[in-house]
This record gives sequence, structure tokens and C-alpha cells, in this order.
Amino acid sequence: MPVIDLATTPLRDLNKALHSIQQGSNDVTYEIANPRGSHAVAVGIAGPVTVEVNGSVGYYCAGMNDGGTVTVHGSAGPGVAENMMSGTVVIEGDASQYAGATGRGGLLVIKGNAASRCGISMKGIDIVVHGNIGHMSAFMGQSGHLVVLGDAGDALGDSLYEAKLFVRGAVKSLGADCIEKEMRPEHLQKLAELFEKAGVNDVRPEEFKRYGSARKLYNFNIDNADAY
Amino acid sequence: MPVIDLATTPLRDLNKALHSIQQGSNDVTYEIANPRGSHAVAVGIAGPVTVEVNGSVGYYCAGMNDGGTVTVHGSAGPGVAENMMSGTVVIEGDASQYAGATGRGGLLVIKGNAASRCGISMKGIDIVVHGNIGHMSAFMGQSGHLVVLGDAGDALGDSLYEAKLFVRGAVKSLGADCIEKEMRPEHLQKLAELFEKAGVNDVRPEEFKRYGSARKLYNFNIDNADAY
Amino acid sequence: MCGIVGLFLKDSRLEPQLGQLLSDMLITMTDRGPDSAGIAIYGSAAEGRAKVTIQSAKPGIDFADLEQDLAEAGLPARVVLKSTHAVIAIAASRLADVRSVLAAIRPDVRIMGSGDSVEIYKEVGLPKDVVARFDVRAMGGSHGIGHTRMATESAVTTLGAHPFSTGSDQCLVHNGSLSNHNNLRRELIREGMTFETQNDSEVAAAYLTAEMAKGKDLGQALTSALDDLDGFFTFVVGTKSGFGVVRDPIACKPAVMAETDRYVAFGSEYRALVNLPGIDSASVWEPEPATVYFWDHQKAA
Amino acid sequence: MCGIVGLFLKDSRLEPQLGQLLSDMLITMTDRGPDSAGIAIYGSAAEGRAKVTIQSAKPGIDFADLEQDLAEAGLPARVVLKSTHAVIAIAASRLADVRSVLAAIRPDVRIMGSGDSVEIYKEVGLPKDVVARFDVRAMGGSHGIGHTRMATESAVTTLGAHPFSTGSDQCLVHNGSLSNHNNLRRELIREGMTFETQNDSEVAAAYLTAEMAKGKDLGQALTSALDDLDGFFTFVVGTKSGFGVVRDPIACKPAVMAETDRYVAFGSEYRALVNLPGIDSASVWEPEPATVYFWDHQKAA
Amino acid sequence: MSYHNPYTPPRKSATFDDHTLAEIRRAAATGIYDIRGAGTKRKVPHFDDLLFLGASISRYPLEGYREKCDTSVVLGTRHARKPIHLKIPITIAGMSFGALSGPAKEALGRGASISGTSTTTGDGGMTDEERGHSQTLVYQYLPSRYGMNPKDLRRADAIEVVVGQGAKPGGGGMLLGQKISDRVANMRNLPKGIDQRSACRHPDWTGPDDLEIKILELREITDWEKPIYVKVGGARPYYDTALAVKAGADVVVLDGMQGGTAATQDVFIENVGMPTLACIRPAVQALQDLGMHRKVQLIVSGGIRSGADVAKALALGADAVAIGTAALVAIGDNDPHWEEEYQKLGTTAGAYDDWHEGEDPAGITTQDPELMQRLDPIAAGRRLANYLKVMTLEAQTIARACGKNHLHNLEPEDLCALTMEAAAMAQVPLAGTNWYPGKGGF
Amino acid sequence: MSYHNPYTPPRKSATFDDHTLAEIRRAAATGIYDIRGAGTKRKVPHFDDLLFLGASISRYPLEGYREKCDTSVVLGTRHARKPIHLKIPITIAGMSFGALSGPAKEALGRGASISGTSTTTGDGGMTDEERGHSQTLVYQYLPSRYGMNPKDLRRADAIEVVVGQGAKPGGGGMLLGQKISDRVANMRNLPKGIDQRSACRHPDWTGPDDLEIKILELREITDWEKPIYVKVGGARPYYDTALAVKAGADVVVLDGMQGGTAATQDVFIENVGMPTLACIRPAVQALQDLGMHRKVQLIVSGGIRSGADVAKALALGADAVAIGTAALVAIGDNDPHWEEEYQKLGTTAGAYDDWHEGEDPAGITTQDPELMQRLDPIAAGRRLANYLKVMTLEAQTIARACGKNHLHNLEPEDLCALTMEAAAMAQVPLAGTNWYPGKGGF
Repeated sequence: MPVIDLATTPLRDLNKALHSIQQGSNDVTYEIANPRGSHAVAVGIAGPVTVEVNGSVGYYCAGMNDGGTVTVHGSAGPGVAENMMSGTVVIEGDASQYAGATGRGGLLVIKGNAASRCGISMKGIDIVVHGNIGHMSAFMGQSGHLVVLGDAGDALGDSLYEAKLFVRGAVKSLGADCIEKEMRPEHLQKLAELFEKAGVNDVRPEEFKRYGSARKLYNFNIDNADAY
Repeated sequence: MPVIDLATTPLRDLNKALHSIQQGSNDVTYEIANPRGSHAVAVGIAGPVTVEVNGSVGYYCAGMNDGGTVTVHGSAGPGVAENMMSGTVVIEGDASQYAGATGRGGLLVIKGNAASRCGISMKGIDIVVHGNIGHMSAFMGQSGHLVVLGDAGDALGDSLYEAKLFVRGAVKSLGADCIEKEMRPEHLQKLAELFEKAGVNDVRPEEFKRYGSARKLYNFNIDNADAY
Repeated sequence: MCGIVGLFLKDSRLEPQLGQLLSDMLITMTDRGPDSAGIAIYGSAAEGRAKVTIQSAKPGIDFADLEQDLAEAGLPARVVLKSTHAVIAIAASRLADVRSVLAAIRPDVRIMGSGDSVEIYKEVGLPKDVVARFDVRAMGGSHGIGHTRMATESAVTTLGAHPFSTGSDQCLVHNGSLSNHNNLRRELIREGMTFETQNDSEVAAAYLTAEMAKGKDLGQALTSALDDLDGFFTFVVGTKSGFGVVRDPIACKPAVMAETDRYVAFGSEYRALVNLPGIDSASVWEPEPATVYFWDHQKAA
Repeated sequence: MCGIVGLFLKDSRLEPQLGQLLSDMLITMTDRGPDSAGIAIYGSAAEGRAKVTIQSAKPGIDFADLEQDLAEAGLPARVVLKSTHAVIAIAASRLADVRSVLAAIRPDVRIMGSGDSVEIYKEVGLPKDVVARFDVRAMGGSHGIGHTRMATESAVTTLGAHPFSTGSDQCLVHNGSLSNHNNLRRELIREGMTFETQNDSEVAAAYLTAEMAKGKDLGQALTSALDDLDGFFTFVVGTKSGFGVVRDPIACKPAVMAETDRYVAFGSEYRALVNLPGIDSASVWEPEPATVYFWDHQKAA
Repeated sequence: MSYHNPYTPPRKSATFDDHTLAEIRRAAATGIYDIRGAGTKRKVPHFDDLLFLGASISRYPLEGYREKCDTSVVLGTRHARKPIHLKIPITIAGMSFGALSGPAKEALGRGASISGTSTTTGDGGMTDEERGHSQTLVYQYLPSRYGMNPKDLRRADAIEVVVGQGAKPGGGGMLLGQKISDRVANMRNLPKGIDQRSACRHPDWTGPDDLEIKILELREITDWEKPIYVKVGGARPYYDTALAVKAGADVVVLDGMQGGTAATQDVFIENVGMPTLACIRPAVQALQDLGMHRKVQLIVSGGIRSGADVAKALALGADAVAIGTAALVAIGDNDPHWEEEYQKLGTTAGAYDDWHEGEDPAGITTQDPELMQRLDPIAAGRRLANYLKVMTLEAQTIARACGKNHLHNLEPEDLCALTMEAAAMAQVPLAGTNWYPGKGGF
Repeated sequence: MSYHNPYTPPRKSATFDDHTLAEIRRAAATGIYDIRGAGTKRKVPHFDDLLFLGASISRYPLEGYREKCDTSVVLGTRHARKPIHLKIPITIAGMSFGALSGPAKEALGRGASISGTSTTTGDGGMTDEERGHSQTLVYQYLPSRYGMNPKDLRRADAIEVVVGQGAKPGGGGMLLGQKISDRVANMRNLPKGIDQRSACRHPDWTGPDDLEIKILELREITDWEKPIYVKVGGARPYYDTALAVKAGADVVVLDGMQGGTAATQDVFIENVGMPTLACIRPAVQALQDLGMHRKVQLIVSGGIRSGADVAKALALGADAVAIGTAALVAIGDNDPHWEEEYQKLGTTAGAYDDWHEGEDPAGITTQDPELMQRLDPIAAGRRLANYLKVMTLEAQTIARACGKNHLHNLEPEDLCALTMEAAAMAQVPLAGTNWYPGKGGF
């Protein structure tokens, strides 16, 4: 298993190595030592590669991941797994703001808490947060699922399109055009699937509430102008 | 034979004397001493006069010659025989740029080399150069013949109209819209005539190549725009 | 836009290393602010003594014989030179006189900060050069804050660098961009404040000073800042006994905090914290928007 | 627009006549440039000695006691006055100090050129008057270049006259009109060059100086000038051991060269060459466009 | 008998003119601000107020038809391993698929490729038509991130991080539901037929310090191959350009207030941002102050219409220009051919700007399959190429007249101004004087 | 249902106005820049922005009908053995045979001769009509040298070395093939029916130092008899005038950007060169700085239309003016009489400018024998003479009102300006103030 020590190896060499793996090749595992908050660690992965990061990372770790499996044994800075296409990203610690921003696919698991704007503008990604999430999460979320085992901060799901939000704990406040919705069987089933994928064992789907778009802002209506 | 010494006689007096000869009078011969690069020597000749210049001249020697025979026993500066109408101008040495520019008739013979823009914008003059010619020669040449026993510089015949160019040596490059053309019998004959007039004995017309206008720029066509 | 670092020591055995730790944190933030850098260090207060940090554009002239001239002006003091800055140590009872005496004998000298324990150093240039110039690594203390600046709309000058002094033993660093600082500045000028720069952060500093002058404590002043300041901001404020942090309600300029038994640390990015001892086992989190945080030696004591 | 002349002697017996020959050549070019004239003469270099040519608008004041004042400033030198110019001869090792010493003791004096062997004289007025003023006819040397100017878009001043110094023992004269000199000047100013005039030729000189400072030799600098300078130009560049000539790719400003066993000569017109000894049997030709020519005593040797 | 005033002709107010009155009525009827396409319609100081000083005796012109006047430009020389080489300094600005139809995007790609220049994607991602028909394609990285994905990022020749647009510096976008076809919705991961709002800030960074890290990420993802452009609307061009450079941009794209838009509030278009003419000198000054002029390239856009505009922008210090509206007109937008249909839409050819409503008779700003049919991408591409050729010839003819063998050798000193305002903004003297208004002089 | 705005009247853009849109479409369709005749069409600062201060109490006017106000002018006093004496300071500018028909050239000659002024040949040589009917004829010496020959040079009364034209300083010309009739082709030594390009630099000299020698040659050929004019387009009038004087000119002809042309790129006409108004003061300044004002005469042209324009040009320091377009209009160009035919050509009387296409209904800018027939040179000459008479009377009436017994006694101090730009360009105060914008004051 190749080990890349960022204390001695330039970031460029790390990412170049990861990019040299083609879609369709066999899975390879890289271990990354001493990330120490570096930015853009393991970005642009385009093939089946497993990356184990031993330590905490800075901005945009695993950005645009497309098929890789990245685990951070530490915390992640802003924009982790931003615009993920496919694959899995797991953060053992906390994640800073913008986690999973604009993600289009794949699964992001945050074992600790996520800060504000978790899943902002999400476009298909599934995000599972074991802890709490900060304010403005899932802002303008277009599609995908955001599952929170803890509490959610202010203005959850503001200006939401079709992303689906599930929160087990308290929601400090809902954003404009976001409402609580009925939990139907298919939702319970979807949650169960996500728990399975994200390695969540200790909670049951029934403990969650579902939130989604009231679809009031879909076409402009003067009587909703205050919500803009 | 009157001798005019430019070391002691003003240029004005020389040209005034030459202009006093009317079209139709008998041929007179003037000898000019010490030209030492003077400009505008023997310009505007309008009658049958023979001028022998002993030394080198500056700009525009024999400019607008109309019927005179001027021989320079030395080199000539820029624009020798410019706009010649008729008559003969012979340069025993080299000629600077613009030799025979815009000439409308008559014969210009350069025994040495001619510099750039020889025969620029020529409009009917015949030019015979024993040596080489410089770049941009016969630029926009409209009619007349340019015969070069040596080599030609860059961009020969650029933007040529209907002037005919004959070169015996190498052509460094052809200008826009100038191409090599077939030597037909009438061209060989024309060359022979010019050799006769210019006192060229040691070469044969067959040693020359003919160049002329491709006539692509005659009327604007967008697909040729890059050539403009 | 800028980088901020802050370090508050709980374990007094770390105090000799404060300058060392803070310097490394500051240099890590070079990318966020290559234009200028500054640092405020809170040393141990000597009983009955106070300090004034001053800056000069021509230190060779202004600092020559300064100690002697102060003495002649009736202010016995000790002057320690640090490149373009100098620290004047005097009896705490005479602190109020320093400004007027300096105005008379060294009119061009600028006061960076003053108090029982604070020393403020700031200059134009890369953080590593600024740190080296003032020999920050050799400084000890109980807590300190630092700042690296990428100028947005105001000039790159020494005076435009942070920290800004907001009162005795108080200073402020800022990351973000205020959108109503021009109006606020005009109001504060009307209230009698003076300004050296066109910098929005200086307005924030003056605002806090003015609010506290009206009787608010620092926490209350920061709370009212949330109402009165428009735009994006993260403030870290140093006080004699600790520091405070507050972010604007949108909170999109980055901020990370770490706490262990030995210290509380603040950084614009996690990178700033990675060299702290025991960071791997620290509790690391991000401050909430529109929330005022405080760490205080006295309350801890 | 201008007239240029240059003369490079192969036959050292002609050297005493260099000034005489060059003066006649220059005066012939009066029609091309009645506004100002200048000349650079390369004399024989004295071992270990160097020369600096300076110019003053008030020679009566600036040149008074100059030798003595230089000595007092620690620069033993010999000063020879020539009208508004003076030549300072010093030890070659001290050449670098002259500029700073002069700036201190004679701030208004302008340095025209310096080196082991070059002397540069230029002034406003007709070439014949300029030649007489500096007694150029009496000068000897191995080679020299001269210039007469008809100002196009910049002022008629001494500093606007050619030759322009481009470095030690190097100078440049120019005929033509550059069309990107304003942008180039701004760039060169940013790179630290200073300019005295709005003249395009000064930009060409500064450009060559800057390129050579980057490590190019003169030939390479002239070659890159063909890419970077826009417009019409004929440059003649004097160096310690010879001179170089380059014309723009369109080459429509006139240029004639003549060579015999005894010399190589350059003139804007053939007229400039007619008085040279043996010109009738010389080989006379015109330099090609966009081609760098060189004549060099050292290579010849 | 009572006294009657004689007839006086009706007089309208300049303050409350017909447009203003109509807009008040429209606002009263609908309760929403007016959204429209195209750029500033009112008159602002522009390139028309500048003139070139051709060569005469003191300078020599180059032969108009013969002597070389180079027009090429290289973009992205600062950091990119593969800078972009263009034959002409006129690029096609980013216009979103969604705002424009597929055939329109294809036509732009075809025309630009014939001309040796680049096109740019827009808010909505990259389409295959566009990539296929564009020799050089710049991929926009926008706040909405619609359609953003690493494959397209790698397929692109350059990446343009869009911070703002001249039509709406600081504002977001809006694409009305009727333009959201299946294909557009699919590319944007959104339901069909709903209004689509675009955010005004990027979701995952704010400020130049973050932007520096974002650019690092994009470079890492694309292995430092591609030039990174940063596009800003013209508002504080000195600071914005300086900060883009500090954040690591290879190229700065500066869009003045006249710049077109697909859909923005009219009040924004007409009242926010500075005219293009006023933006260039501060931006160039910033580059010069940082020693980065010509090292970081500056592309200027907003109301570029002719080779004269191109030459003027370059003379003021830009490295290239971009065109949006003009390119649409060249491929057939607002063509009098469709006047009858424009009349039906309550407008007239030359004034149609409801581009967000998707009913464009010319088939350009629409997603309606029938209307789209009307635009033949091959013929339209040819038209664009012709137009670009004319602009280039015009710029060359001017540069040659000023004696330049490359368009980049045009200088501010080759210009003078016809009005005080233009003189002050362009920092060139008023014609016939040495007066630089605002700077002293004479 | 989708949402529709209520009706708002269509609004066109000032930046993309109808002309701009049409030009973009034209460019897209053809791929070549627009070539046309006539001068700048857009509004630029002009003589209209100046006013005369008539005499009142502080000064005394001359009696309008009685007291002498001389209008004569002598040109070429510096070097020529035979200077030119004109009765009025208004000359007919050079317009090429080829651009104009034979009858048109004859009409100009007749009208000018009646009025005691001169005409000028053009690019294409001298015709017998013109020489025969022109009492005083100036022969142009142009880069193309079409038709140049020493006989005509000697037949001329003065020689005008053309360095440039206001419509295209630094640019060359283009005469489209359809205007190259047998006669024109023959005079120009060119095949019939091909486009004829005119170079922008002379074939055998560049720069003022060469020009000095060229002028020497022309003087020698004509035995120092004839005044030598040098004509420049208005771009850097201070330098160009100074250099023309240094090169030995007797008369400087300065043509501002509004000056007409037979065929030039529209982009050139509208964007290169300075307005006539802006050119005069720098040129006069150059003459004054050289001590040559009134010794070397200055002829100004470009948009001269009335006696007021004449008086203003003279007050600013010119010795005479030249007219081109106005003379053509006087002899019948763009006459509403032919409106029907103008409509057929897709234009209207007053706007027809496709002079290079040779289809002029008025028979002036054409070589078509049938169209030419329409112009009666005798009547047209009379019309020109009438027009010149009116301009002269107008200039005199103004000069008398200012108390001048010779038009040349008009001074800048007799003027004030209506706009800031005109005040700065003409260096006269804004009306009612002592403010010389750009110069301080107040």
C-alpha cells in the first residue's frame, strides 16, 4: 500500500498519482500521512481508488470525487467532497462549512458534526451526518438526501427544490419554502438503505422527520414575494 | 560638349539648362562633374538630351525623364528615374531603393544591383538589372517589364497587377498574389528585345523564369481576406 | 480578506513558547494575507507597570535618545527597540500622560497600543518577514492574536495592518468585508473618534471602543456590533485577560477553534492549528454565527 | 527623422583624421536633421583609465572647480572642458563611483556616456555649429557614429539629441519612428529604467540596455529588438570595439554602407560618404532588412 | 363670451417619459420587477467617444493591404501548462445553454472555430454540440454549478470562474420556467418548467482568500493544464482585478455594465455597474501596479460591436475582448426578417429582449423545438465567422493606419476623445488638446 | 399557464442601435468591411459650437453693404516664383477623376473659375476638361501616382503632395471594379473592372527627411515656379504641420476627420482622425512656433458648409478653406429630384453614400455614360459659383459685424463657445465666461 507523506511530498505529486488511475482499473489503496490541514487533498479522483487520510484536511478534500473511496481519519475543512459525482467519502471527525456542496452523486458520511451550509445546492448526493449540522444547510438543495442523526441549525432547507431532508433531532428553524412532510413507507425504506450504506446501526428510520419543498417559489407569485 | 561642375555650379543652373532644351531640337550632350550624391540631378528632362554623370548621385536622379538619355558613371540613390515617361537611364553602378518607381515608359538599366522596392508601382517602364534586386520589388506593379539577371529578394511582385517579371537567379520569396507563370514564345521574344536595348549579351532568354499576378486580389473575396 | 490566528494558554508552562507557537500559526496563514501582518502579545503584567507600543516610519530618528527625552519631559521610562516599533515601559499611573508627551516630543510617532500587558507589532510584508523583524518567536506571554492581510479596497500600509487597538490592553483583528463602514466612520468621526486609514476594520475597532466608552463591556459591545455592522466579518478581540470571537450571522468567512487542557486556539483554517501540541486529541469546532465567545484567565482563575 | 553617419577605421593611420572625416559626413546630413546633432567618438583606451562625458545647461557654474571638487570627494580625476560638455578621466576601477559622486556634488549635470574609450557630445543646433562647438574635427579615434535630428513628436532639446548611451562604452543612434514606444517605456519604467525625454529613440536605447542587463549580448539584444520594437527604424550602435547596424523588416528609411581596405562607413545617404578617401573604388551596398550587421576591431584583430 | 386658450400641442415629460410610465404601469399590474435580456439600453459613455490618431508625417502607416499586422493572442501564460493560442483577440463570451438553444450554441462554436477563437459555456453546463464544434472552449464555473462535472472540466480548454457579470455585478440570475425544457432540466438536475434562480455568491467560497484555494483545487483537478480565468462585472475594476491576480488568476475577464444578459432585472441592468469604457484603465492600472500587465491577460467585454471597439479596448490595455450580444445579432438575433412575429410579441426587431421567455422568433434564445429549427447552425456559424473576420479586418486597418505590426502595440497615446467624460474615463486627451480632464494638463 | 408581462413599448438600445445592428448583420452576411463615400456621419464637435461676438458698444462694426471687407488670399509666398492669387478664401478640394465623372470635374472647374478660386485634381490624374475649365488648378501628387506625368505637372498652377486625408489618416484607398471605365483604366494604367487599391505611403519616400528631398525634386522639375502644398489628414496636426514646414511646404492643407472621401472603410471614416475643429489650433500653433504663420498658408477642410464655417476657420487662424462634399451637393449630389431612384438603391436623398459603386443617379460619382449625361456642367458650374458667392457674402457679413476690413483680421478673440469640448478644442472661452476649459481660468 503506497504511503504518501505530505510533510515531504508536494500536493501535486499526490494528486497526479491519484489521477493516473484510470476508470476501470483495479482498486488501489493510498495512505496519506501528515495532511495537517492541506487544501485540495485527493481532488478530482476519476477512478476506483481508496484513499486513507491519517489526519485532518483543509478546504475541498475529495472535491469532485468520481468513483473513489476517501476516508479522513480526522476533521475536514470547508467544502469537503464538493461536487462529488460518485463514490464514498467518510469523515471520521467533524466537517466544516459547505460539506458536500453541489454534490451530484455518491455518499458523504460525517461521523462528527457538520458546520453551516451542509449540502448547499446539493444536486443528487446522499449525505449522512452522525452529529449535528449548522445553519443554512441544504440551501437551494436540488436533489439527493440529507440525513442528520443529531440536530439541525437555523434555516434548514431554505429555497429548497427537490432534495429530501431527514432529521432525527431538533430543527432550530426551517428556511423559506421548506416544510415538514409526511414520512411515507418509501421514505422509511430509503432511510434504511442509507443507514446500511453509511454504517449506521443504532437508530431507526421511524425516529426521523422528513422535510421538503413547499414548492411555493417554483414560479413567481406576487403573494410570496416576501419569501424571496 | 558643355561640362557642368556641380562642385561650383548650383543644381538649379544645371536643371534650368537641361529644361531649356525643347522637344524636337537636336540632341545635345551635357557632362556633369562632381555630383557627389547630389539629389534631383537631371530631373524633369523634357527633350532629346544626353547627360553623362561622372560620379554617384543622390535621390531621384533623372526623375520624370521624358526623352533624355542619362548615364550615371557611378551609383544612384533612392528613386532613380522615378516616374520616367520615355528615354533611357543607365546606372553603371548600384541603385538604391525605389529604382524606377512608378515609371511609365522608357528603359532603366542598372549594371550593378538594385536595392529594395525596385520597380515599385511600375506603370509601363522596362527595367533591366544586371545584378540582384532587394525585397518588395515590383510591389503593386501595374505594367511594364522587370528583368533581373541575378537573384530577387523577399516578397517579389507582392500585390502585383499586370507587370511582367523575369528573374534568372533565385527568388527568395514571392509576395501575395504573385505566382510563377509559363514562358511563352512571345515572352522569350520580348526578353530578347530588351537584351538588345539594354546591351545584355551574355545570357539567354531561356535561362529566365516568368512571374506574374495570380489575379486573386482583383476583386475582393472574403476567402482571400488573409492575403490582404 | 485575511487570515486570523489566536492562542490562549491555560497551561502557564506553555507561556515561554507563546511567540513561537503564534509565529508558526501566523506564517501558515500567508496565503490568505500576503500584504501585511501583525501580532498582539499579552505578556505578564508587572505590578504597577504599563507598556505603550509605538511605531515610526523613521525609527532611526524618532527612537534616538527617546528614553532620555521622555525622562526630560518628566516621564521616566524604559524603551526597548524592535525594528520599526518600540515598547515604552512606564509606571501604570503615568500611562495617560504618554500620549500627550509623545505628541509633543515625537509628533510623527504612532501609538499602536497600550496597557498593562499588551504589545502590538505590525508591518507591511510577508508574515515570515514581519515575524522575523520583530523577533516574535522570542516573546512569551499568556495569550496573543495575529493577523495576515490581503488588502481589498484600502491601501497596503503599516497603519492598515491589524491588530487595531481599541483601548487599553485591547485590540481587534478582522477577516471579512464590512459594507456600511463609510457611513459608520462618518458617525464615529462625528462622535469624536479619529481615523488613520480607509480600512473597514479600523471602523470596527473604533466602533467597539466607542460602545465601550458608553459603558458597555466587551461582550455587550460585540453583541451590539452584530446589529450595527453590515457585511461579512469574523472578529477576534484580545483583552488583558483573554480573548473573544464573534462571526457575522451569515458566517461564511472561515473560522476554526481548538481546545485542549492546555490552550484554546483560533485559526481561519485548520492548517493554522496543526502544529499545536496535542492538536490531534483536541476538541476542534467552528464557532456559531452571530454568537459571542469568550475565554478569560480571570474567570478561569 | 534623421541622418546617421558611422565610420569604423581598419587602417590605424586614418585614426587622427576620424573627427575630421566624421564631421564632414555629419554636416552633409544637415538637411535630414537641422534640429540637433550629436557624435560619439571612440578614442584609444588608456590602460586602466576610463572616461565619463557630462553635459551641463550652465557649464560656467557646474564645471568650475570640478576637478578639485571631485578630488575632495575622493575621486582623483582629470576634467577636460568642451563647451557645454566635459570629459572626466578617472581610474577604470572608480568608474562606478562617478555617477553617485556627481549626483552629490553636481546634481544638475547630465551624464551623456561613459566607458573606457567613448566620448559623447550632443547639442541643439545645426550640425556645423555643434561640430564647431566641440571641436570635433580635432578628435582622433578608432571609430565613431554621429546623428542629425529632425524632431517628429518630441521636443528639440539637448537630451533629445542622439547618441543615447546604452551602457558602458555603448551608444545608439536611430532614424525612424517607433510606434509602440509609449507602452514599452511604461514597461521599462516598471523594470526600473529612468527616462529623460519623450523620445522614442531613448526607449530603444533603454530597451537594449535592459535586454543586455538580462544577459543578452548586443547582437542578441538587437535581434530581439526586431520582435519587440514596432515601427520603422534604423539603428547604429557603437561599442568599444566596433559598431552594429540593424534595419526594421520594412527598411524604408535610407541606409548606405561603404567598405574599403581602410574603413567601413555608414550613411543615411550616399552623399555622406562622398568625401571619404578612396570612396570611388569602395564597395558600396545597402544593409538588408531585419538583419544584424557587426564590425569589430577585436574580431578583426 | 368666455375666453378660450388657443391650441397648445401636448407635451410629455422628460422625467416621466413613455418608458417610465409604461414601467410604472407594468409594476402596478404585476407586482414584480421587470426581468429582461440584453444589456444597458440607455446611452452611456462608450468607445464611440474615442478616436484614433492615424499616422501621417510624424509617423508612418503600414500598407493597408500588405504589411503584416498580427492579431494573435496567447491567454493563460502565467500558470497554465497549456495556454490558449487564439488567432484573433475577439472571443465569444459565456452564454448559457438554456438561455440559448442548442443550435445557437453550435453556431457560436462553428463560427468561432472557423475564426480561430474560443467560445465559452455558460450557466447550465457544457453541451456536446458546443464541445464538438468549438476548437477552443472555455468552461464557466458559476455560483449555480448547474451541470458542473469533472469530465467536462477536463474536456475544457480553460476554466472561467465567474464572480460576476457586467449586467448585474453582485446579482444572481433567473431562468423562467417556460424555458426549462427536458434537456435543460436534466442538465441542471431540476424539475421541468420551474423558475430557476442562480445564486449571486458561490456556494463554497467567499472572498479572494477563499478564491485562491478554490483556484488551487481547480488546478489540481485539471493537473495545472488549463488557464484559469476569473470573470468580474465592472464595478470596482481596480480592486477586483488586483484581487483576482492575487488569488492566482491567469486571465481576468472584465465585463462592463453594457454587457448582455439572458435574464436580469431591468433596474439592475440600467443602474448597477460601470460602463465598459470606464472599467478598462483602472483594471490595466491594477495589472501594471502589480507588474502583471500582459502576464495576466485582460479580456474586456460589454458592448463590443465593431473592429473599432476592439482596437480601442486593446489600445487602452486589454489583451482581448469578448462579445455576447453582437455574436447573437450576427447569427440572426432580432433580425428584421421576423418583424411580423416580433410585432405579435408586442415589440419590434432590434428591441426584442424578452429572451428569458423562450419565444424568440429567431430560434436563438429559446428551447422551443419548432423555433429552434429556424436556426441553421452551419449557415449561422458562417455568418459569425464573417462578422469576426470583418471586426478583425477593421481592427487591423486601424492598427496599420497607426503604424502597428501587432494589434497589441496600439497604445492609449494613439487615441483622443470627443467628450470630456470619455477623455477622463479613458485617460486620453480631449481631441486637439493636451488636456486630460480630471488630471490637469495643457 | 406561463406568466406574461403587460405591454410595454419596445425600447431600443443606444449601444446596439439600428445602425449598429444593421452593420453587424451586413458584416455577418458579407465578411468585408463596409466601404462608402462621404465623411463622418456621426456628430462630432464642430464649428456649430462656436459663436461670433459681433461689435456693439465696445467695438464698432463695419457698414454691411458699404465698407470694404476684403476676401482675397495669396498662397505659396514662401518659395514659389508664381504664388497663387485667389479672390476668395474657399478652394475646391481634390476629388479624383474616377471617383467623379468628367462632367462633374468640369462643373467644379467652371464654378471655381467664375468665383476666382482654385480646383484640385485627385487620385487619378488630370483631365483636359478640368484643366481647360479651371483658371487655377492644383495638381495632386499621391501615393498611387495614377496618371502622374511631368507635362501635367507643368500645366498645373500648384502641386499638392498628399500625405493623407481626414477621412482616413494613415489609410489607403480602394476604387471598386465597377467604376473602372475604359478611360479611368487607361489613365491609371490598369485593367478595366478590377478593384484598385491605393497605397497609404508614397512609393518613393517615407518621413519628413525624405519628403524634403521629394519637394526639392518637384521644384526642380517645375523650375521653382509653383507653390508646393502638403496635404495631411488631421491626426497629430501640431507635429504634422511643423514637419511639413520643415520639409519645405509652401502651403499646408489640413483635412479634419469629417472630410469627405470617395471610398473608405466606414470604420475608418468614423473612428480615425480628429474633428476639423480640434485640428486648427494645434496647426496654427505649430506655424506660430516656427514663425511661419501667414508665411506658410494653412488651408483647412472637412465639413465646411457655410460662410459661418469659413469665418470660424479663418478666425482660428486658417488662411483659407477647401470644400469637397459641399461642392458636390451644390452641383447636384444627393438631390431630392432623384428620390425615386435613390429609393431603388435602398437609400434616400441626403443619405446616398455608395459613391464607389458608380450608380449615382445625379451623374456625379459615376462613370456610367448615361448617368453622366444628366449633369449639365455649365448649369452645375453656375450653381457652384452661386454657392461660393453666398458663402463669401456670409463670411463677409460676419467679419463686418466684427469690424474687420479683411476676413484675415478675424481673431480667436472674436469667438466664444457653446460647449466645453468646443471651447477646449478651439481654445476660446465658454460663452459668457473667461473660462478656457483645459487651461484654467475663472
